[in-house]
Amino acid sequence: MISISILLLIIIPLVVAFLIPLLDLYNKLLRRYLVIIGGVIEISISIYIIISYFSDLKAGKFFLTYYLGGWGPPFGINLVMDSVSLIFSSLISFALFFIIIYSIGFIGHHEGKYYVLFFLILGAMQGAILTGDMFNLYVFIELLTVTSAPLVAFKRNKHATEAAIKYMFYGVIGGLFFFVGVILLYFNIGSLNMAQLAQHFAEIENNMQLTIISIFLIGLLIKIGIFPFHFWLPKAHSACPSSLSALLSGVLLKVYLYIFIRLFWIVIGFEFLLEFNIASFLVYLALVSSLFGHVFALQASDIKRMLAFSSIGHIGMILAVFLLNTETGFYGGLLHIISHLLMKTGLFLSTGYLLQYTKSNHIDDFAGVGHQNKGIFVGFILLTLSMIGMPPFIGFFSKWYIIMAFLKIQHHFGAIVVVLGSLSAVFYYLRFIAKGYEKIKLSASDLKNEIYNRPILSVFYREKLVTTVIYIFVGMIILTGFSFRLFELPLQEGIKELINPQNYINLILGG
Amino acid sequence: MLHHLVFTVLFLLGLYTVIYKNNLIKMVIGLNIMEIAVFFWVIAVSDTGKSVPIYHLNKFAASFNDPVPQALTLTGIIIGASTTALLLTFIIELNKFADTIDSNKLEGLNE
Amino acid sequence: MLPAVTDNNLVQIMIITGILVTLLTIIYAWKKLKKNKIYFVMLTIIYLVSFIIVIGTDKWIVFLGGWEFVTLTTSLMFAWDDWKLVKQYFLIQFAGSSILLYAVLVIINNGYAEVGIINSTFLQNILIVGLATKSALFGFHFWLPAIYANSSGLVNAISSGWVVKLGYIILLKVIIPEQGNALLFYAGILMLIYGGVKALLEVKLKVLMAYSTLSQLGLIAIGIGSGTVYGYYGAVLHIIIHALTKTGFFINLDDIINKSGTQNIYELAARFNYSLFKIITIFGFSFSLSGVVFLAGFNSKYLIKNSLPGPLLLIIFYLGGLLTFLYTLRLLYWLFIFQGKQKAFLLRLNNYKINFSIDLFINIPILLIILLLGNYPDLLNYWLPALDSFSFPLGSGIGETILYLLVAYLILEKLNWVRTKEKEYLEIDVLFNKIEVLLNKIGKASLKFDTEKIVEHYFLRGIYKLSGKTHDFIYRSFSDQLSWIPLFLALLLAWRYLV
Amino acid sequence: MKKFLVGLLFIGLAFLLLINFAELPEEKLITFSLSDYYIGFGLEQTGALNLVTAILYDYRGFDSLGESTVIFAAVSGIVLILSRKMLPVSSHGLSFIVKRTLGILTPFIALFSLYVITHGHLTPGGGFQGGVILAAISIIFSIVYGSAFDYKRYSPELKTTFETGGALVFIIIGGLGILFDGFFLDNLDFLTHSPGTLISAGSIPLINIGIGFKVGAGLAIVFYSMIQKTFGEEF
Repeated sequence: MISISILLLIIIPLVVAFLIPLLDLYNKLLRRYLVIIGGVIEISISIYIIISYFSDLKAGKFFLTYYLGGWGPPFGINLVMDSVSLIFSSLISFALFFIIIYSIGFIGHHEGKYYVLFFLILGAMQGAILTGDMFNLYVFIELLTVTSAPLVAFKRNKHATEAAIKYMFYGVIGGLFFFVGVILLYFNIGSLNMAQLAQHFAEIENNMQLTIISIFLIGLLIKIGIFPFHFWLPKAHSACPSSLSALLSGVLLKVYLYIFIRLFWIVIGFEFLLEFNIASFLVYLALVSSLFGHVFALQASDIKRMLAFSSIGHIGMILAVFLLNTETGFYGGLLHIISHLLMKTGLFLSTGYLLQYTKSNHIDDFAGVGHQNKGIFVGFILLTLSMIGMPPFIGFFSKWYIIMAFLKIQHHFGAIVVVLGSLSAVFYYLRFIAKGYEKIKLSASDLKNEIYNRPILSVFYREKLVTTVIYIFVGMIILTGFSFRLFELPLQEGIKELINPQNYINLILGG
Repeated sequence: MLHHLVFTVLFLLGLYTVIYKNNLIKMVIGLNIMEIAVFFWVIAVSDTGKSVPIYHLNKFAASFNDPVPQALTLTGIIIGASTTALLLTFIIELNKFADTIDSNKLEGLNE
Repeated sequence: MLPAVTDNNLVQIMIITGILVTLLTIIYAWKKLKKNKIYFVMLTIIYLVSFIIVIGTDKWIVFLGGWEFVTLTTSLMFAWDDWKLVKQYFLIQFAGSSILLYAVLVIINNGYAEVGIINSTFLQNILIVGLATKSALFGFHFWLPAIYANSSGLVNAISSGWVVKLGYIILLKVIIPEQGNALLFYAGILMLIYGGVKALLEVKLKVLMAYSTLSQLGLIAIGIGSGTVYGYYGAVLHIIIHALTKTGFFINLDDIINKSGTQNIYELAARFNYSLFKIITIFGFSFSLSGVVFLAGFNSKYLIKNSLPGPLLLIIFYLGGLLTFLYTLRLLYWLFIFQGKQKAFLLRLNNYKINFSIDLFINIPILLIILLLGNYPDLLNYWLPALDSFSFPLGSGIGETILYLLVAYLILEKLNWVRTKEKEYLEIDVLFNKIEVLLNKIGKASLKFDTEKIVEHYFLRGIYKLSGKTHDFIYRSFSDQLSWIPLFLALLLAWRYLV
Repeated sequence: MKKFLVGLLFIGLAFLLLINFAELPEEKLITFSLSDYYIGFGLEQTGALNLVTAILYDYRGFDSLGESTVIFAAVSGIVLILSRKMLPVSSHGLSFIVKRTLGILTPFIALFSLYVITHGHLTPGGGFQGGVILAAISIIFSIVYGSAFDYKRYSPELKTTFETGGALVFIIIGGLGILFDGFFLDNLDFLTHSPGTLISAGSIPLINIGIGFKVGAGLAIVFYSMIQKTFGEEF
């Protein structure tokens, strides 16, 4: 079914980003209205898609496509939205809309450029998710790197700039490997369309298949931040303003996971990973990465760094559970992607707000934060409870299904890693919660020092707006926890697609 | 075979520079060498000894080299240029804060 | 063949008992707490709902979710005493939950999709290990005394009275009465003896009660694990009776401790001029706990005793019973009878202020229930239909009781009513201290363990530094980090030769 | 020791890369591949003589949109990081002779860049390439006349307008495609003359012009951001 709405998901953010500098020349205050309008349009398109194609989704034949330039699938670029993309795309619209609202009260300086890059990231994420063309995917991946790197350096101090440099080095190398992979696919098959590549991948000779898989693996593992390549991640995710950390850690990593899934389940086909015995190796790599993420988080004395390490832990877990290639695995993985997106975004946003009261991100400065703003701190605690997997929050249910998936195929190591992960999460979160509730007495000079040494981003205006956004995320984890079956329909459809990629090929090339 | 060899040597040279040189600018140069190795390789492999993929006004050539890798490389070059510019910007900025571009002296890069 | 308890009946009686016990604690909480009592009551109600869910559900995910909620609410209840306790209790219980989660998922994946009878000893054992921390099974009981020693009797009543029993209730549903479970059985015997000995030597009142709980839980475990319907019924009955007795016990003792300001039973000795009713109450509770005839505890103990197979086990059981008598008598002696060298006259002027509401709403009902159940055990016929067919031989019961009392008295007299020294550290600290010595490279100073700091200290010294070292090992210079890329690339490109 | 290991690793890696890449087949798997289609129908369907341009701006126009967005993003990022407002007056420029020569030369450079931009669909070249030449004018100006000269003449606002304007032109032309032919970035039907003439190939030259100005302005902004000097930090 050809639908222009999926194109608009990509174009609207780009247009907003292009308009902001022009509008800035005229009147800087109008910018915020434009930004909000852009977010509203984006989220309403997502809602429109869900509502108007709900019957299709129910019938199990949800499939939207768009031919750019009017050129049909194998020869032009086409955009595709199936159930998996629908989940990711609408989640991104949702999360980013609220991060935008949060940013309005949070970002103090250089707002114009911030929003430009922010909307470009939004467009690039939607593009990377919706595109059905391999090279186009590469362009969007690079766009993601180029847009997110300046935002990593947004605070413009030594720490942030170093983080950005590290981020860029890893990002560019990863992108380069991805480029080589795409070119190898093209030289072998002679096409760039994902469906056509998927159709013909089996015909390539064996050694070449392995080479292609290796090159793509390097590129994508760097981007996802799996153990031997995770070094850029904690630094980058902790150096930027919290709204950005929420975006990078909460949302962007999932986009790369999506790309991994799309590539290795639909384009390349998982049976090749099994054939070359790479799958089980990758499962263990991802699990070790997860374990390392949690272990590193234990020692982090910087709260944002701790959260970033915890992201490594969770992403490794999700990747491992996907690589099991079972139905329960997909279900648990997809559910945990949803839950981790909501939890991590919320956590970073609330942390960002709480850090306004402190001099630095260090744990010692975190003392007494819980008394400064009780409401937000309770939200923070609820989010961490979800993170460690307490009912009735959604974290419990996704953890349940992930362990279930591991145990169903008797993969005890994986299940133990997940359990240990959540156990160590209790340790490192409790450390900060206890610190936050510590009573501190400030002398007058301390207080003065405290106030004058606050970071530059200390913006207390629009407190209500920021608080509301955080509570929306808290509400979401509770709501989805009670009714995580709401996602049953798209999740089941998505699982069907991942198990049977032939369907995707037929829909694009045959329809 | 030769272009594979050249690609390998250039690519690894670049990778070596990125990893084992301490000067950040040199590391960026290494990155560029890697990129250029890839672009060179793409063009070299796609060159099958036929004509440039441009129709001349009067003579319509019978066979062309594959135009797609060329288009892709063009895109790749521009993206590479953008990333390089951005990296250099960061290094300028870092030099301002740390007064050095030696990655050994920048402890923050290690953590 | 005796008719077995149906699941439905079991669930009903357990929920009724649970609600009763919780209501008693709410009354006490309302009386005792000064600030934020409305929050405590709300928390208790959430706890109530969640344990009803735990007992009633037959879906594993709901069961586990409910249980985590029980954990969360009970740990928050500690906040009225100390935030640190919340942290410790939550950590231990969450670790227990994690093991339980794992065990439950293993069970589900072996085809038992619903909470119900599991027909495999191996899976039963996995579940038992999963429940171990939560139900304070032997070896996993270490948290019980340490936590109880520092918290108020209010939470202890909830925790000891009902929360630790949830695990056994689930085991009642899971284990087939005619088959039993050997692991549970022998763990129960260990708990019975160990808890009894420990309680006998303990000085702190609450820790004493904690070990007493442990030994009584051992009885329940023996009953469930024995594999006879007698034992099964005994366990059900004992859960009910022990829940009521322990709740009442803890509430009364907490009242005494609050008024005197000490937990040491030697210092508490004859501190107050108790009213007669108080004395009767506490004697009643103690005797019910040790299984004196005409009180409810006798019936359940009799049933459990009947379930034992061999003479050796019977002797051990008698020993356990004797230990119970020993520590209860010792407790009563130090609390009410001993007058020794203290300046008793002055101290005895302190009249114990009678707390009518406790007597009226808590003690009288519990005493009544104990007495009724002790003499007319068939009152529970509706739920436990087989109780009718058991006969409780009062004659031998009287004889046994007298024998027990005599022997216990003689032993205690000989031992000078067991005057032991108050331990500086609880055993959990000793355990951690030993680990600390083993890992002495991690910690520099030989710090003295303080119960309040166990978790923090151990976390900071051990895990924190260990993970810090891992971090530093992995995170080397930037170029070393980047070196992983060619290494990994080489690995993947050479994959075809490696695999 | 470490050096030896690293050397071993890289030699091994070279060997492995060579083995793996040497297996690249000569022929593509698909009999009628992407390139066959483009070579076969490219001229007919797009009207552009230069097939690379036809691919870049027509068949795979969305790639180019992404690509120009990458430049836009990089420029925004650089401006964000290096925004210091103060421009150093590097010098008063070079000698009179050089200035005069450049003054004479400039129109020709501009003309050349315009040629490259507008003839993208006929000869090698196009928006990106021409845009770089356009940016070169600005860069040479700042070297020869001193940086303040160019800064005064073409204000940053003007450059920003050009840059975002170019990107918007791309999207607007794409949007017009929806209006006229039903698909985003569809080749517009008007302005099509016989292939080989300047006014041919539908919207390709228009996009080229948009991108040319965008890239020129963007690179000029990048250059000026980088030569700015630090005068304390303001946030």
